[in-house]
Amino acid sequence: MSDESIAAPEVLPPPEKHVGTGGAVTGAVPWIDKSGAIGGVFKGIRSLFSGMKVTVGYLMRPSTVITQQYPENRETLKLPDRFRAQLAFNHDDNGYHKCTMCRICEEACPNVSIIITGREKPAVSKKEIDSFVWRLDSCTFCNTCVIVCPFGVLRFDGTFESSVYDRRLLAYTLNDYAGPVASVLEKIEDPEARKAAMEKRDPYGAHTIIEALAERQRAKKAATHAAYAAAKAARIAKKEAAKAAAEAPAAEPAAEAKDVG
Amino acid sequence: MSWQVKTMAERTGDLLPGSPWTAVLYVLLTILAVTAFVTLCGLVLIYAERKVSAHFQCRLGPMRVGWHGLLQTIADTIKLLLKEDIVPRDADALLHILAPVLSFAGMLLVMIALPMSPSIQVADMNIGVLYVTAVSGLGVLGILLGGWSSNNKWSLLGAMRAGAQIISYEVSATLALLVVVLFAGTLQLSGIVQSQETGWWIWRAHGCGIVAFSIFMIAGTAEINRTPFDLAEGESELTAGFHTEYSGLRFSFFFLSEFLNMFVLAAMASTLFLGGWMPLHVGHFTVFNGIMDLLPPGLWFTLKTSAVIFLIMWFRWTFPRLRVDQLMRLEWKILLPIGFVNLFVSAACVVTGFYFFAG
Amino acid sequence: MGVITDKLPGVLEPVPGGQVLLTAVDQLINWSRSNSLWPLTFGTSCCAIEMMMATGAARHDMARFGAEVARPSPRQADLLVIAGTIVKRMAPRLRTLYEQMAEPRYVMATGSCAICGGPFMYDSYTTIRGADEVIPVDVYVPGCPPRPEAFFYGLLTLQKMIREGESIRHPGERRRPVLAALPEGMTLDDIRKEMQDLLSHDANVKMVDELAEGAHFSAELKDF
Amino acid sequence: MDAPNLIAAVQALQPDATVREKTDRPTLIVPAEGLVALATRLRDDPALKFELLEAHTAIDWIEEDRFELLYLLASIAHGHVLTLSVSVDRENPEVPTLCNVYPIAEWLERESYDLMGILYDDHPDLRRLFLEDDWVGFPLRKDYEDDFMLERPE
Amino acid sequence: MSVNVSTLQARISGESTASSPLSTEEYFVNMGPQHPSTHGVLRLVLRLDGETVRDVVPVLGYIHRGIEKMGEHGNYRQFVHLVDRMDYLAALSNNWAVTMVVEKAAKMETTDRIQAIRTLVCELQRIQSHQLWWGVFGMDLGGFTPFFYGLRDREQLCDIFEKTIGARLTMNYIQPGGVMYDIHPDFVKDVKTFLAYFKSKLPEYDTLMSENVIIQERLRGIGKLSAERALALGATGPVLRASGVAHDLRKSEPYGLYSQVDFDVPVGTTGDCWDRYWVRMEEMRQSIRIVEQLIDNIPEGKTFMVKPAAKIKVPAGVHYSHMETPRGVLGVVLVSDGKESPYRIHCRTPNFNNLWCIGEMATGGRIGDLVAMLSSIDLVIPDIDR
Repeated sequence: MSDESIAAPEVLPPPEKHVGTGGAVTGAVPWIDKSGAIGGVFKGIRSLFSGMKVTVGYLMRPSTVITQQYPENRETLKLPDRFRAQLAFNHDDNGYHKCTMCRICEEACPNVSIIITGREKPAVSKKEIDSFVWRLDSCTFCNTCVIVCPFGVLRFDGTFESSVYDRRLLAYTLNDYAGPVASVLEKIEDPEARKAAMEKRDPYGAHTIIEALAERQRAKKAATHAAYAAAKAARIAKKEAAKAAAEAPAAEPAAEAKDVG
Repeated sequence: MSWQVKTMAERTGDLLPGSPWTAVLYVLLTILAVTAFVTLCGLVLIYAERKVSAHFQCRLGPMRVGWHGLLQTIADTIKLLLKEDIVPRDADALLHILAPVLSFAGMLLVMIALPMSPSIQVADMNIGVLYVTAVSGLGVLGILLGGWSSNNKWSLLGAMRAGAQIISYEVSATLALLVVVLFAGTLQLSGIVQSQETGWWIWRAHGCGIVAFSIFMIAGTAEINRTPFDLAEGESELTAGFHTEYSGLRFSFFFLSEFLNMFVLAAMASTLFLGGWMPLHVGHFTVFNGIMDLLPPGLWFTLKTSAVIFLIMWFRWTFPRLRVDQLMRLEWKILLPIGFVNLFVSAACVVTGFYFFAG
Repeated sequence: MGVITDKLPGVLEPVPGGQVLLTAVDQLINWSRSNSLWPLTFGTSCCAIEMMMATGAARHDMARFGAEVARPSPRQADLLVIAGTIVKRMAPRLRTLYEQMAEPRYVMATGSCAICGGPFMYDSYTTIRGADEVIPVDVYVPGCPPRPEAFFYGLLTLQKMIREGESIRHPGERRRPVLAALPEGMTLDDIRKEMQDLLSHDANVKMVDELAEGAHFSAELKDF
Repeated sequence: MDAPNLIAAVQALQPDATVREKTDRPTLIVPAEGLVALATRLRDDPALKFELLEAHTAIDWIEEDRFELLYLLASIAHGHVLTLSVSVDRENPEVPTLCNVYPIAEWLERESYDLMGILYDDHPDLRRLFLEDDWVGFPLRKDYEDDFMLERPE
Repeated sequence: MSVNVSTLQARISGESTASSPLSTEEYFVNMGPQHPSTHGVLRLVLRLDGETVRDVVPVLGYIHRGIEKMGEHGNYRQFVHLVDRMDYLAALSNNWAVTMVVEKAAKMETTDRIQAIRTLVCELQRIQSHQLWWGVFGMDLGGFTPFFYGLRDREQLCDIFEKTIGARLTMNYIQPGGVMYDIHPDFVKDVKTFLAYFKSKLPEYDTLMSENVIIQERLRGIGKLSAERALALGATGPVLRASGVAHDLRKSEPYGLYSQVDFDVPVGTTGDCWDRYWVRMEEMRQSIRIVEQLIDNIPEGKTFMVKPAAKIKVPAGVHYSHMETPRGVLGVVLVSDGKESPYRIHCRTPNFNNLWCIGEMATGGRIGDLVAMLSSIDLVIPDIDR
């Protein structure tokens, strides 16, 4: 600890005692003493020179340059394993994935960067994935989808080089093929049938799905508007009823009394 | 060894002896030479500043344009020249256009008086020091006009700061110059250089030279608006100060004149205090002086100027900026009294002949 | 000088050999523009910090690209990096900033927020879903925030666009390289590889001269 | 002062204050009328000394047709905390301002006015804080509608 | 009705306070939303008399994204990821603040290992945040080189975070029920290397900035804030401590493993810019102390107590918890109705309150002082606007 540098205390009132704040450092704030004018000036000038010594020290030692020249060092640049820059599907050696379309990741995603569509006519099993759309443009790399996936389908890669000129290109289809999971595929003996169950998917084309989603959203918006209006009307009605009930108590008990009588 | 001073004016006279076209040729050659020099100097200085600052800060600086970024400033220049030129609608168009030209012109005019070597000097006036002081004052006019005409409050603030600052510090700078003028006994720049044949004024004048040099450097740095005195364009305070509204070519004029002013300051400092193109001579030690004379005078000038420029850059990349009132206090309460006392002391030295190799 | 670049094509084109000369001039101008992208010091949120790390940290050092001269005044800047979320209240100011910049000006949208609203895309009552709803964007750099290297990759992509996509013959028109329109059978990796190739071999690569048009793009994609 | 003592002490100052259930800090429900007087005494009473208004926020209980305002007070000197809860009518949400007791309330209340639409009597500078002056509606209310806002698709 | 709704125009065109016969016409200047020293999109309307600042009116909302409204639509995990973007320089502290209130309300258990990791990474991020502040502070005062040195050292911590967490800025690492990953095997070694490195660099920071006469002249006695005013304006963190109030939640209400470590709370005396500067410099040293005590003693145990996909439900009621971020007290008011998403969530952010101190400090100062004051408060604008 370099407490020595701040140890020389001026005479200062101790700070007010506060509950639970033991060991508070008093404000032994160091600064250049200006009381002796000439001495202060020389101290000040010396402080300037010592600052200059620091900077020139770096200039004189080229070994302190720590710049990594990015495009030139692309081959040697190694990112940490956990760095998150690109979502990817885990395909096994045969090229099969394990996504059962349980939609847990889709639900967990904070801003709907994952959109999963199922095949209309599953070839083999009950539910089969058609395309697993991942929006790189809106993804926040929070890693939630990866940790919630019960089957380990997803992983994050460190491939950060994905600048584009058109933002529609940032919607990727992650699965290589549309079709059943690996365990189902492996049960199929016939390689031809296997192939038939798998339909190739290209990384692009996902933006149509996103547009469809936006369309659905607009419809939903209209529905919520209607729901809000209905709720508001109900609230007003309820309130008026309560008001009426409050205004009428004089009449009501009388009527009741009459009934009883 | 005596130095034969030959200016460009005399050379032009040699080319066309007795012809009336001499004047025209002289003007043309001057324009050509100064423009070429200014361009080259600007490019080199900006590149140097970027590289030096980078290495102060543990990084590399321009690397990708040309070998180690050598062509970087050329790319910048072409881009700036071709950029759209905007004059704000509410600006005073005439003054807005005039301001950078004035600022640039002040710096250009100083250039012709600088003695860079016995044979490289455009004009050798017998009132050189006075001329330089007077003409470099034009720069502030450009800055004031630029800030005023932009119709932008930040610009105006920057211009007013610059005006106050430059005019104040000019007093101290001039006092420091006078010390050398006293010792040298001449206002002619080449004369001042030649007066340092037995040693530079910075050490020959006992303490006076060093004090005057320090004052001149501080005041000069303030005059050219560089950190720690860059209040006029202090980025973090005034966006971009007086040139906030300038773009493209006109901005590059301001940009370039800032860097060339640095060169002018360094050249003046080395001419007056460090002997200019005069090699390092110590009194009448002929052997030592002879060894020093092996290097050509032009190289001496370049080396000294570069050293001073490096010093200015070093200031810039180390120190934070002063505040407005501190800046004024530094000038009027500290530098000016010291400057006056220094002037009196050096006058006494001159009268009594109390300095090295006075004979 | 604007006058000269405006007049130059008209003067040179009829002259024999003028076309070649013009192309050479184009190349020189584009070279200088692409290598001198002075950014505006403008950032709204997290991405600004990563942009600062790219410009300011000695490790990354944007000065290598000649782009460290960050100008606080939009008049002097060439590159507007939209680093962070743009909200309704900021949008007119962003537009003003863009309009205050002198031509040629380039815009780079970094990070999810600037591309499409990112984490604030849904349920936020102020966030603009994409800065390109306010000003035209040249390059999108995804990430949240993009790391400095990704930022540099975006800068390289922009440099590529400037070098290949502009000509003083058509001032104000900017052609984007072909990557936006995908030929059939291309995969993500191919694209990335192609992009890296292009960027590593700089100006020697021939770009396909096609403006990526929306209609064309959609037609291509429907074939998949 | 621990929580029961604190509540007893405050209830001595304001007898009609009741304890709010379901909170993890000592919370008292107080009427809007005496709020300023109570806050002043809470701040100035040497035994209580709530010198810091740590946070202030409003909750829209749309089903119960009221806003609940929370004032989170803290005492650094004594190290105890207290929350005041004030309920106001949803149709006419007016409460007295605490600006003169805690200066920071000026801005906390402006935020609350901006996003929730609570009106503070005698506030010196009641205007929108985050949104434009011509914004329609108060976004944090549960019945806020906005054509611009997109909802999360299912 | 006594409720007045005013406008900005009405606010800024106040009475002229210039009384001296030398005073000149006052004028208004807009500082921001795009200005290099407002650190983002803060807008300050300045009433100036020459160089002297007569009044400062902050105008907010240029990055108001409605995080609180969004919180009501998502579940608790999703809200944790949102608050990363609030105070992005201390994303981990923000994560922890929300996590803390959720864990406290839902009575989730944690292990010592989880708490140790959280404490460690938060302290590292405190250093990181102060490094960036130091660099930017230097740049705002006109010295460029500190900026580069500060960021150079910050980059080292970025590397450590990248290895363990996988992100550089928006971490989403501390989550209800644990931390996202266990620490990287290299973590302990890397942190020790960093501490050794950084301790050798801190004296350099002092030489370059703290001991520099220009810095001291510019900061000393500027922007004074008395303890009473600081409390009344709700300032917390270094701003409050510089004014002489030793209020630090790490001491007064210890969370995490702060009760087990030994550290001091630096406190200033006058509350001027220099005190704030010094408090932050000293806090870096204290954070080093905390990390040094913890780094060798990370207990064994689980790092995630519930399944990541498990749904979190918080019992109905109002819950509040707060913690000390590098900038002050971050409190989260969580109102739950027992469902999966909060009924109402409100963040009491430190910068919001600290910002208003600028009006108190700046009046009567110069424009240059204003920049120093803004920088000494260390503002993060999205944290104010949310």
